[in-house]
Amino acid sequence: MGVVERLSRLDRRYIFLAVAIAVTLPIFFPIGLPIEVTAPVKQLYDVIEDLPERAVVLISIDYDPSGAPELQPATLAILRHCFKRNLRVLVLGMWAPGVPLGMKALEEIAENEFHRQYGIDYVNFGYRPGGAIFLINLGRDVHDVCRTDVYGTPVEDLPMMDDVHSASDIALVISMSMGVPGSDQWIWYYHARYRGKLATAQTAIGAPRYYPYLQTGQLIGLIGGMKGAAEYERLVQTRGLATIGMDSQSAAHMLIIGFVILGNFIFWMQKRKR
Amino acid sequence: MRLQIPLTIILVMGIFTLVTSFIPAKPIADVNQMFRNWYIGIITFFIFLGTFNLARSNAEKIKKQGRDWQYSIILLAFLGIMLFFGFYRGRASTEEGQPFMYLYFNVQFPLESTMYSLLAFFVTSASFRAFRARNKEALCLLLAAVVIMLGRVPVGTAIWKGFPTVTEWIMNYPNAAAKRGIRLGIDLGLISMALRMILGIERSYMQ
Amino acid sequence: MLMTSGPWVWIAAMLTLAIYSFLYKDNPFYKIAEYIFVGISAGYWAIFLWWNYAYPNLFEPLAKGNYLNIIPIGLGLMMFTQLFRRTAWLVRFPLTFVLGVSLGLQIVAAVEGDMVPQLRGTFSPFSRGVLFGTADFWTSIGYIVLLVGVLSTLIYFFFSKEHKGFLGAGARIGIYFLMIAFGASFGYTVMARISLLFGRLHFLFSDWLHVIK
Amino acid sequence: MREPELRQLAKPDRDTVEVMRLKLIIVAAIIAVICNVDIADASTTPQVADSISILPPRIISLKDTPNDAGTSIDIEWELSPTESLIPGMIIEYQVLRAPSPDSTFEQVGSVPAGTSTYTDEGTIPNKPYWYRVAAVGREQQVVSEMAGPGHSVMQWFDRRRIGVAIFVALTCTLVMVFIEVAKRKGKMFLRRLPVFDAIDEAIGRATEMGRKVLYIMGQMDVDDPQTVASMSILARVAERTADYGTRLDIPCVWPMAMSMARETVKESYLRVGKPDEFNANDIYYMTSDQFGYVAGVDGIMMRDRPAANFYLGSFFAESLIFAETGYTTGAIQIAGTAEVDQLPFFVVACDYTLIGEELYAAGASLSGDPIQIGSIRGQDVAKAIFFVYIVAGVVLKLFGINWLETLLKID
Repeated sequence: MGVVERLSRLDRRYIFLAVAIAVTLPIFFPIGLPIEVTAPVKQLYDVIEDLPERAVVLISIDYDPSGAPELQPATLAILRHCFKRNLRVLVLGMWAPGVPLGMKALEEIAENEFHRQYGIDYVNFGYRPGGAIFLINLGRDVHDVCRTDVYGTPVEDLPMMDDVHSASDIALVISMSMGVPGSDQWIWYYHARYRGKLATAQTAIGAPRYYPYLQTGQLIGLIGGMKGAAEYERLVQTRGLATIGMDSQSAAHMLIIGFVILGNFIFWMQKRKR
Repeated sequence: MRLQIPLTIILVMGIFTLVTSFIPAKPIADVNQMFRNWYIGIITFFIFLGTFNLARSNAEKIKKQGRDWQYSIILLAFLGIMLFFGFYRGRASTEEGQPFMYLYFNVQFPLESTMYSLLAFFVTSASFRAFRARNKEALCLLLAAVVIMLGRVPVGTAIWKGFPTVTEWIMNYPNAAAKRGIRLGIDLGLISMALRMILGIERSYMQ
Repeated sequence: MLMTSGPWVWIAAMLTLAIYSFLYKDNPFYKIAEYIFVGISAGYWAIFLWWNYAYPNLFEPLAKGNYLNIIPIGLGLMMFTQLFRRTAWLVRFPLTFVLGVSLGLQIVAAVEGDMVPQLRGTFSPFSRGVLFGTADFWTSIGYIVLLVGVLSTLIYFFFSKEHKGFLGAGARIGIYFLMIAFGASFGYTVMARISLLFGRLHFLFSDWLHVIK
Repeated sequence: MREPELRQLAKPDRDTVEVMRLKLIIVAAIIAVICNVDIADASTTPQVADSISILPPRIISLKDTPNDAGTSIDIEWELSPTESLIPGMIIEYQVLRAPSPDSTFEQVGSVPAGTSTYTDEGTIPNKPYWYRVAAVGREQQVVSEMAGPGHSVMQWFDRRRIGVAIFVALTCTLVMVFIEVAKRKGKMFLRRLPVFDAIDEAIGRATEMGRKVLYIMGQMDVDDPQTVASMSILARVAERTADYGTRLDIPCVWPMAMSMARETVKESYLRVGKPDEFNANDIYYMTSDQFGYVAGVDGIMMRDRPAANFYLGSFFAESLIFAETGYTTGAIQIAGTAEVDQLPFFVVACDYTLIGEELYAAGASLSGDPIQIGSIRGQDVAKAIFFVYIVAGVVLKLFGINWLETLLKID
């Protein structure tokens, strides 16, 4: 049996194995392909760069574990940037299953990497139900809708919240969003009422829909999918999950293209034989 | 009676919903909203009936010791566990930190996302065997797929800076055009089928 | 924390591996995972719908004195008549109610959400500038391609005449557009699929095995 | 963000800007004298500015919100002159409402400074309301003159959606007309789709190999027209399997769809004269969870190795999982769906695919029922009208005539 013949009967399990290897290898042996930073990501980075020290950034965790591969790296990169710039961070979320993800991110960056103090440098209010209504009330009176944090501590006992009362005390909102409630609500019910700077991170599927909001200025930045997160990681000069993930993506995409070429080569050889 | 009343219900409800979607006046809008709420409510019973059917068919399988009946015990056990932890503290049983959510996060979620991620493997095997330039049409399919793939990842940009731009153009124009044509056809097919059902011409769905 | 404590991670990891073992071949581990999945998901959806739809929309208002809700609850319970041969026809009542509302809505949604905006989007970008060169070259070409594509795909879906002559030529072009679109969509979704696999593999290597940070 | 500002300054009414700036300086100077602070600070610190009083806004109009249920009133006002004199002094406007001129006014809503309209969405149709608008600063607020009465009125037709109404009426009428024509004229011509031969071939092969046929009718219940379309194809498939004596396996996602499939298949077996060979247990409920169902069906494919797989109806992410698993088991695969996002996977991985509308047409064509064929003819005429509409729209637009486009506008 010739090589072509044998290849044409290639057991699919070898293909599966190749995919697993292509995605796994870059996790251990990074390729480090250059990642071009796109304008919407750079815009958000610049805004955070220009914020005065100790300004308050609100990060809204509006996703669940199924959005985590794409959105968690962006959350980590943004947190890293905020603490590097010595900003204060307020975390909350409109998706109940997202709470553990927010806690995990803060533990990793604020506690272990930057050793910031809870209650002074950052707070976490966990899941906040109510969607649009919650956002309307949040802009008016933060303390009223965030009475206790995720651990049950009353807001009065969190020194950081002493000078955070309404939308005007929050310098920037970033909605990490994969659906409803999420960025749409932040745009329509928070930004439309209280203005202030708003940015979003989206899954790759959701991102294209938000470009018009960038043009109108309702959003000051947009991070789209794993690629956008990788761009942000590059800006804050870390090799995070998304950067590794993009290597995996490149490898897997090239593998598929390789298989397409191989398939056509076999097809062409067989046709010539006949 | 067994046929006339149901046919009347579907006709009246169908026409009413269709026509009143253009009437914003409050009394009509309120009735519409009420019907929509009822609709959602009734639909949930479809699932309850399904769950009941599932339990019954697996119980029968165990009783008759049909093929793989041992696995049915596992199925019933997990169904039972989920129902128990979903109800045992009333509405609070689905809050964070409750066993119901632990089961969701650590059993259902990994199963679901792993099943979903199988697609990464199948996308590759399908590309290998099916993307072959048998004729001009197949060549179009193949080339479009390869160009778009290159336009999405850094390695593509490393090969040629223009790939992302070309990707965007293909997605915005030829791709959008064909999808639009398909959609227009589908809309018509849907409208005509829905209309036949409302008018009682198509009644194969009735048992 | 919900997602990192010991035994739970092991359970999640084992289930993940059990599903992947199917790629090698069907085996008892996959089968166990499969039956757990069917059982647990059926339970999850029943509970989810009960606490999020049926209870707040039907039963709670009823308890508060909205007696009209007896109608949908009654219709819903009629679903269960399907289980008995003699009463099975009663299912037609809830079924036709649901179908009537849903089909009526679907007709309007198809026209309003799809047909009208799609038709409009096809010719709305056209202006003299597009054809006579004041707009960006590739954008102009794009709009013309869009127009030709929509028209030829429409012809492809023409069933009452054989595809010969004008219709034949139109349908041929339509097929090329369909193929480009299918190829493009296929290529576009690869990334999201790989992301999912990357997510699972990362879970295995980091949360479970701790071989990477 | 910088661009619009520049444009504003370049506007012809530059004079007003200059005058305003002058006023601003004067006011700032007065404040500076009163409060004894530095002039440079005065115009930018609202706390200081609060010591002079805010000028009230003025309500211009109260109008019924058009095309709604009759439960809202649009309020428009002139901004308080203070806003342009001392930017930042006014924080927001509150809209106050009362059911009569002499009862107390209660707040119904608020908007940030710089906004001059508000829609009060809580009115009762045809009831009179009186309004005031308050300009609110950090420490003081000033209320406008009362305006009223305003009424909200119910509308019986949403005029913005006239285009939608026309197209609904048009398509429905066409379908109904051609159903009538078909009833009178009998059978009409319908192009033969290649998939028909494929169906026979697939079932024939399953019979030869002594394996069963697997039929999947998608993820949705009977309220999705695709599922009903799938039924008419199932009727034909079941006739064939009954003919050949091949087993037909149908795992279902929904109990209603399951009983519908049972009924359809039973009738088909009856039609070809083999009612005894019908086995209701081959058509069964599996689960309503998407991937739970996928896991189950994949298991069936690997264990029973059906020789022909049909995927007709609405499919989502599972499309490619089915098609690839089916391919490994060596089955002939025939697919069809109107879910646009899933078509690429079926087209790539299956032997035959019904694309979008073809799914609906195939059922009609296979049944040979003149009514169904008539409605397909109606759809075709609608498509021809769309074709002409688009071409005419483009041509007219080039001459600057836009009404074909305006008709389709929905806001």
